[in-house]
Amino acid sequence: MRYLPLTPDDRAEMLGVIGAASIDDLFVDVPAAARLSAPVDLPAFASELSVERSLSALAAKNRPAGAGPFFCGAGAYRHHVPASVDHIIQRSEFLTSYTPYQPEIAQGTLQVLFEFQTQVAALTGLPVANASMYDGSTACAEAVLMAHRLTKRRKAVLSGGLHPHYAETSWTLAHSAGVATTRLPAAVDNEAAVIAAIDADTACVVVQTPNVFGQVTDVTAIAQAAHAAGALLIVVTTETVSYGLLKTPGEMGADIAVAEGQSIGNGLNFGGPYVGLFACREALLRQMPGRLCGETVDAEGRRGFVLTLSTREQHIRRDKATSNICTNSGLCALAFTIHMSLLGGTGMRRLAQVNHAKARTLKAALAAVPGVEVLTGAFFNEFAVRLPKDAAGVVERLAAKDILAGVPYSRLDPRAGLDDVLLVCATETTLDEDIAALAGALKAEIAQ
Amino acid sequence: MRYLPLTPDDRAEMLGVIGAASIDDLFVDVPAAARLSAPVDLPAFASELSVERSLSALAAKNRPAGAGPFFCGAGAYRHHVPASVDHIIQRSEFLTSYTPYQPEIAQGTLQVLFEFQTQVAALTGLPVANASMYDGSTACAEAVLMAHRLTKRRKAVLSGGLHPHYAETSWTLAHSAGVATTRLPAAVDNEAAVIAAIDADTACVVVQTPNVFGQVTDVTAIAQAAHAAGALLIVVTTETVSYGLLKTPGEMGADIAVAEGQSIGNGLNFGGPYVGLFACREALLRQMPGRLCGETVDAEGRRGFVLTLSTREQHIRRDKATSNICTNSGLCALAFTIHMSLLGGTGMRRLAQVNHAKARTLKAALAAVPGVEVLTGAFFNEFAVRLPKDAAGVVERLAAKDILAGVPYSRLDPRAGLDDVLLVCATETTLDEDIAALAGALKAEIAQ
Amino acid sequence: MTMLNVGRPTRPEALDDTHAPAAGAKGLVQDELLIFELGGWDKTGVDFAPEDLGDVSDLSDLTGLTRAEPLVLPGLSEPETLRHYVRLSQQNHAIDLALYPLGSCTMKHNPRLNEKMARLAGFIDIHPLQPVSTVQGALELMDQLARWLKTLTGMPAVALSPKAGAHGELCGLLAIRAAHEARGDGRKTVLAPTSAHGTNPATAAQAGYAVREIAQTADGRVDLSDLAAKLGPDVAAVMVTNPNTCGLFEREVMEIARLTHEAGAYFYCDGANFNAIVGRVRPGDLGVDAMHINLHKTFSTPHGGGGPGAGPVVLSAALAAYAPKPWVVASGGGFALIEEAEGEAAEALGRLCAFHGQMGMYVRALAYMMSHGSDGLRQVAEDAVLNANYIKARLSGAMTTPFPDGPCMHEALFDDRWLEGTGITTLDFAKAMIDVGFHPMTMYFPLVVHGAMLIEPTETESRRELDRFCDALLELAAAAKAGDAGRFTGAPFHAPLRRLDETLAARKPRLRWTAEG
Amino acid sequence: MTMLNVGRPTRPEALDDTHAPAAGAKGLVQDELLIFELGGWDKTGVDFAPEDLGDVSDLSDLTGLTRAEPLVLPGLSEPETLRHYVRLSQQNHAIDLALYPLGSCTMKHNPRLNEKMARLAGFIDIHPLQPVSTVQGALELMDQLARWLKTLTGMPAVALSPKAGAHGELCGLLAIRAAHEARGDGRKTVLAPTSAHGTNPATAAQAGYAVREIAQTADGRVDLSDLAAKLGPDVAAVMVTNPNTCGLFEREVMEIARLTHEAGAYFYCDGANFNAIVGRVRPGDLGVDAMHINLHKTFSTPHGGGGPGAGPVVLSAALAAYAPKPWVVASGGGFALIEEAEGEAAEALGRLCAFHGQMGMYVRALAYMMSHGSDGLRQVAEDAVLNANYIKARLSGAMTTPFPDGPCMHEALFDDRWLEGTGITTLDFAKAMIDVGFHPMTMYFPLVVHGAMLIEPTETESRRELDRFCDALLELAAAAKAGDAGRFTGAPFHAPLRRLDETLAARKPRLRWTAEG
Ligand SMILES: Cc1ncc(COP(=O)(O)O)c(C=O)c1O
Ligand SMILES: Cc1ncc(COP(=O)(O)O)c(C=O)c1O
Repeated sequence: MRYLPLTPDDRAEMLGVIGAASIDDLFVDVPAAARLSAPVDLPAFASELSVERSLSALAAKNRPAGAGPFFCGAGAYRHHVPASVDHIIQRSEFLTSYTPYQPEIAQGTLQVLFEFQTQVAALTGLPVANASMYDGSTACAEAVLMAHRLTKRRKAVLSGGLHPHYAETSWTLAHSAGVATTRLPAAVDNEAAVIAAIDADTACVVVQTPNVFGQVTDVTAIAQAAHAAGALLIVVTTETVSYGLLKTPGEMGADIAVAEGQSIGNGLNFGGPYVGLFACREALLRQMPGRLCGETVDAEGRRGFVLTLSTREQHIRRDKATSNICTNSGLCALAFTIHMSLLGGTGMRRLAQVNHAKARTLKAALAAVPGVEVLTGAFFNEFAVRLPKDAAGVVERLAAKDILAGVPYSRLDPRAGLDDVLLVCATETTLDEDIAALAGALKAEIAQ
Repeated sequence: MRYLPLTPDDRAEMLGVIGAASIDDLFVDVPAAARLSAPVDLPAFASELSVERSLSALAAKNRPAGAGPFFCGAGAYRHHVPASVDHIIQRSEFLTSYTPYQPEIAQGTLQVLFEFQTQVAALTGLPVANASMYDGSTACAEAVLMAHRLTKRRKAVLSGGLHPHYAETSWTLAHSAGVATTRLPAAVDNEAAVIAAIDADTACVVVQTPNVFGQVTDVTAIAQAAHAAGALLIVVTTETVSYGLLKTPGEMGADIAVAEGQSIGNGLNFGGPYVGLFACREALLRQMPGRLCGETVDAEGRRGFVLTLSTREQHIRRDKATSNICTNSGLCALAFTIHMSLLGGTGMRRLAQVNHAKARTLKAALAAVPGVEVLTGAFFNEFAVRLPKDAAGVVERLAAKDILAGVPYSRLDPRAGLDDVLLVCATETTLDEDIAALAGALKAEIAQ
Repeated sequence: MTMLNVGRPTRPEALDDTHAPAAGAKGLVQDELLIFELGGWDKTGVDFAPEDLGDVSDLSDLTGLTRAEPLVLPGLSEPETLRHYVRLSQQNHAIDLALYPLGSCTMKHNPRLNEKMARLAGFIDIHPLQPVSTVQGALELMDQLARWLKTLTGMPAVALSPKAGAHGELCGLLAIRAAHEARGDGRKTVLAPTSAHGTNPATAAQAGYAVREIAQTADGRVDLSDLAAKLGPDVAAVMVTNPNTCGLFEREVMEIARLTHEAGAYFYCDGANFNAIVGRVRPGDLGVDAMHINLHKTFSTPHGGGGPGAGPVVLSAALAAYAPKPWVVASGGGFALIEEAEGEAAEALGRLCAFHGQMGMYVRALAYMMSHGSDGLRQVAEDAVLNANYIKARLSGAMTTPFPDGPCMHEALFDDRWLEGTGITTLDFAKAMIDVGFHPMTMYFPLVVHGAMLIEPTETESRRELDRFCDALLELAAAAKAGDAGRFTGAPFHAPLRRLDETLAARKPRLRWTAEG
Repeated sequence: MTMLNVGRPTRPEALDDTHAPAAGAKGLVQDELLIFELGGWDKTGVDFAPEDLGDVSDLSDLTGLTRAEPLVLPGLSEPETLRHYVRLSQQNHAIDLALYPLGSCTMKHNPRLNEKMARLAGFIDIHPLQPVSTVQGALELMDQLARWLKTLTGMPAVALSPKAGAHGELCGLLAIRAAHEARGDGRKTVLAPTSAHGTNPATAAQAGYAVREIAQTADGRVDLSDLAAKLGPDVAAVMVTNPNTCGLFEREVMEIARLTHEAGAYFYCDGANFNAIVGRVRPGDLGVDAMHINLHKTFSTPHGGGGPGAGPVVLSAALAAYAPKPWVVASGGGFALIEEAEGEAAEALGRLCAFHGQMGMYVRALAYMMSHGSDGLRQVAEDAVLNANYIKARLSGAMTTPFPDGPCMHEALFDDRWLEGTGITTLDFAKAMIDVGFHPMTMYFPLVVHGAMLIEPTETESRRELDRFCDALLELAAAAKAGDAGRFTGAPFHAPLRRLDETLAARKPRLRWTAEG
């Protein structure tokens, strides 16, 4: 077998050195009743060629976003990732290394994490960022738990503009920690409702901008209301590219900012692996979940980096840890860091501008389609439209015409009663001809 | 521009250090009449995204061999290359390094070349091999020149089984060196004709096995005849995989063996880059073209490798060099070496057996098609068939059915009068259903 | 090491390192600054098509909503960026460089085919919310992965979405909690041995449980009498790692399951060490109710310097109904994705994360499983265990092991008794390994063993590399006992950096670069 | 170097390298044996599907034709193979690690997009002899590449098939020879300057010509009077590199062309240094008849440790008819491939190699050209020349240059006069560069300059890296003059190996591994 270096001779000799008669001798501790005498009922080993054939056949049954008109967003975004990013993350020294617990021979990974934390801090406008979470949704849920630990309060207010998956993920973790979640009704504008929901029991307020309907909001007023009530403000962003242009969570008074970092450096991957960004105010540092990389010096005074403040983490603090997270999104964070290092502030701003411009073109095209109503006011690169028909049905029929028209809101939240709402998104990868194709097809579809 | 690190400020400051007023000052030596004042008339710079789009569009206009039934061989072969091969050759340290002229910091490349030479020697059954030529055809032509230098004779006999492109390439180089080439008429069996053509002026005899018609020949008799006449025998192989099973050139008395190494580690690439293998008898070493890597020790007695016997080469011997070759096929040779290191003798033999078995299946299927006559006797993984129609036309029409049926001999040698001959090939990548599809389509095609 | 000295006498010390460079580089080893120290504050390495930059300056729709001051981050050209990260990469150890003996981490070879497959456009470039009719291949792949995992573990159900082992533990405990609550049973305690991995207690706490520790027997297993004593009406689950973190198989695992069930609790098995038994033992046959599988361990998806991974959880019939959403079901020749579940059980746990989990890892893991097949996977377990026992056999003479009797499973555990009096700690010894080209083993874990050294070679190491490793450790052990303490307490000497000051790092944390420095 | 010492005081010598490892490894630096010394003689790292191994043993069709004794080569599992080559790779210098100042080699950054594009199935997995109807995209790409090359050089025709620069030289000279012979003119001499690259005379000889050298002026250019004197009825071609191998532009190039044509000869220009003028000068405007272009230099296809490359040749109207086959022509909306040519001119040269040339390089080169565009390519030349002059300016104080007056083009040439009396040679100095992390420059070439040091930075170096390089060389130069000869004559000290014994290698050549060793 191509991945197994031992030969039959090796095995025989090694058993000899061990002093075992057969390999079974090494499994004696397994209860006899549970020992499998033969391989389980699954296909036998296969050549690389045939595995490649099987998997390529499965891949061929999917319609890649890049294969034609594509307008899906709602938490995962199609952006162009420079070829050099994927080239670097495939280097053996990054791809096949473990968590950098031995800093003397892991400076490569550690320095990258330090760069990552610095970039995330700059993007969110907050002073400290960790070395990544699984994704934006779990980062959001962990932020709620963190707020609970900090405030000792047992209620979390979730804005009606928060991505439903994020709300549900937060509910799951909050619920198990005994924290109640007040999830406000889905709405494009949420400021008033959110502020009204804040009370003395509120540990945190979770608002998203741009929100799931694409609405961009200045949450400063919410921040003030939350702080006035002694609650923390958690600002969620699913489209990291928007950081290039929009007011940062820090500028708006966020205590914690969490985001889905997939847009930078990472592909769509059908939803994972992604990379969760997590940043907060200096004062909250000790309650932060996840790994932190810090600067120090070695025995000869040379600068180096190490994982630090581990006393927050499960492997030291065990049941008192700030989170149970261990394996995180290291390689996705590396991809993020490389892509961001290529972009820089200048490129990031430009990328954001191009995204916004494409979305404006898309809006103009769709607004011109009779029967289509644009629901979102200020948007970045995605927005919501109301259709005269069930959005899911429209999306299915357009898919049959090889146009991926966007995400029906009902797919995310079937109980919201917004079956006629479609979420559409445009990025730097969107072609004007694709926009024209969508508008044309939508017009025909609605006309019927 | 993403590949140009200098900023406008850098440029200005650097001009200052240089003491030049403008960049034009650095081009003063260019005759005023020839200075272009503006960019030439070509498209302006493009983003990575748009270049990727343009080139992907071009790629999409080609029909990949792997996309369906495929039976082309005749000098280029489709084999499965393990994914790890391409992964390794893309490592910066291999991909972006230069010819290893500074051995202290090029041991990686040098040790690979030493391994490559050892593998090629073992495959060809000859004691010395060089560090690669451009491809099999140019290696063949260089072998003819080498034989001319060694024998001082001015005639080369080219077998009628030699790949026409190899014959033409040899003619070009031989002709310019004042060496006449006797190219025998195209034929499946050539032993008698070749032996008959040898005379006292003959510098070398060039025979191919398996030959362009797929015929496998024991050239021992030819070797004896050549040597008896004081000529050298050059054995050509276009399908390196056959070395896993067939008598080696060395075993059959070859003085020089040349081969196309593409089959191992390298893709079809529409004909290039490929890698020429070149091996010979020890005694002929000093007249060998190309680079040689040799073992030595460093100042501390540790084993190391260097490029050696460079006095044969252009950069030292200039117009007295054994060849003008400089840049060769380094990275393709690396891919070859890695793939061969994975295969080993065991895997190579097995690969050869699988290829042969697939070809036998193909032969049985085609032989059963009414009107198809198999011309090749002993074959490895390709053979020639005679069709009742013009082969080129048949191939075109089958291509319209998405079946790439093989190579019409007339494509290689339109003047041979073999318009009804089709060359077909099967490898480990050929599926039985593809064979059935070809047989079926051929039957229908002939029936019309 | 002899095998490595062919034609290469060890380099004379004297000669070495005269003439150190003034530069931050030395031969092929390049020193490297932070990206923020390389300039490029108003540069970018990403171009945009001029046509795309048409009317981008119009931000009227965003008045009052844009950043006060623009984002300040350096951007570098591709050549500079590549050089920066390639140089950094060379400061890392990696599986592809040498044996990586981290116990409990299963650092095995990562097949490159899997990387290639995961990058097929049909996998890497599909959106999680595309119409399911356009991602049938992806759903089919998830269905196949589920089938492999269920068959290998002998369990009826699997939840794929957990994003790592710890996330899987949470999934399992929340399913258990849901099952109890469905019966109106509000149990509040989880039992786990002291030897448990830190994520076990951390997860139990996150799931709202109090953790009580189970004692361990002299031979490194769960103390059944202590377990029996602590089991009771308040115990929701017993969490046991098997093979356990001492690298031993829990002989009494079926009894543990029986006692647990008897007490009305569920048996959660930490499956991080599944590599030791895959194809030879089915947890389902042992009475397990829930177990997570680290695809990034047993099924070789790359660790990537810390992640990402994937932690699918297999569930018993008793817990299957409480799985989180979403899940894939075959329907009418194709596959459907259930994202909204009706009914109490289905809604009890809810959602563990956005979308459907770690597709990129699923592709790699399935490629790995298909490649090995049922026979190859069984061989994986056998070779993993064989390699560990071989190391144990070769090193036991020189190093002390806490549980000498009987075979170990996939990892060999040593303690530091043999270092007594040498003035050398487990940490010192581990750091000295770096100087001879090996990554240290897992240290001071499990906590139940003093100065623990946990060595897991995995099945992808050759006899030759195992010997090279054992020879190196035996040579080091001899030096340690010979009193050459300096070689250890000062180690490493040959790594890119010497030992780092972790206390300083924690005392005044510097967690990001600032211009002030 | 200051910039590289932020927080990193140079490491105290004393501390370094105590406790060298007994192992063949040291920290991250792994020693590595030959593949033949790692065992695996009857192993293989390639699996075959059992179904494919059905009746493979039947070799009856090949009776008497199979190998006497089976092929004996080691085969290793994928993990072992990866480790072997990854370890070896780390013993190489590379562009991605640091500036690679090899004059005449144009070691510029290799964009990764180009690697990705060349691997699209539509390019890497198409057969050269597929029906042309199934490879229209490939032919269109060749047609586009030809258009770019012709436009950039201002020449009417281009032959794409040459596989490298030297092969392109041969193509050009054979076209010239064919053109002469077509007129029944059997000229037998080629004139080339002494400074010419070795391939020039070697190619001329291979094309059947005698080579006569042209003298050089004090300022490093072709001596026109000597040229005029040597031109005559027997001269078939004048071969001149421009910019020349001293890194200087041939001011009188148009006059060289005029004289050459006047004498009935053709003007072959070695275009290896085209990077210096691309977008700013068109060789066609200079009177060139034939010029090869190294796609692996100017257009950045990777050097890959020695190749592969590609050397398309642009041809003037006078030579166009004598181009080798095959070539691409637009026909009826699509493209045709002319593989058989009728008529004397077309048949005169014939074929330079099998198939159609280096498609893999064409894709990369075109991607590179499209990325830069006409404006970007012009910038390439300007930055390449700017960087070279910057280095020349910064180093001229410390090192002597043979042609101080006026600007250089893309490379800065120094000689060894400044080392006189130090006991240090150009070679010593170059080897010492290795110790400070840089690859040596091209040495002892061109031959016309004593102890030549030819430095070509290319346009893809940042100001920072140029300064790091210049600082390092100035520091070394100072040390050399200060008499610290040992640092040079013994160098390198910090590379994987010390200086190698080339004489031994040549005296008793060991060109392959043998069991006897
Ligand atoms: C025994 C054990 N349990 C649980 C885990 C946690 O898995 P993960 O890191 O994927 O969250 C690990 C991994 O370190 C482990 O070794
Ligand atoms: C000036 C010059 N001419 C010709 C060549 C030969 O080119 P190639 O190595 O591609 O054959 C080179 C490359 O080294 C060169 O520098």
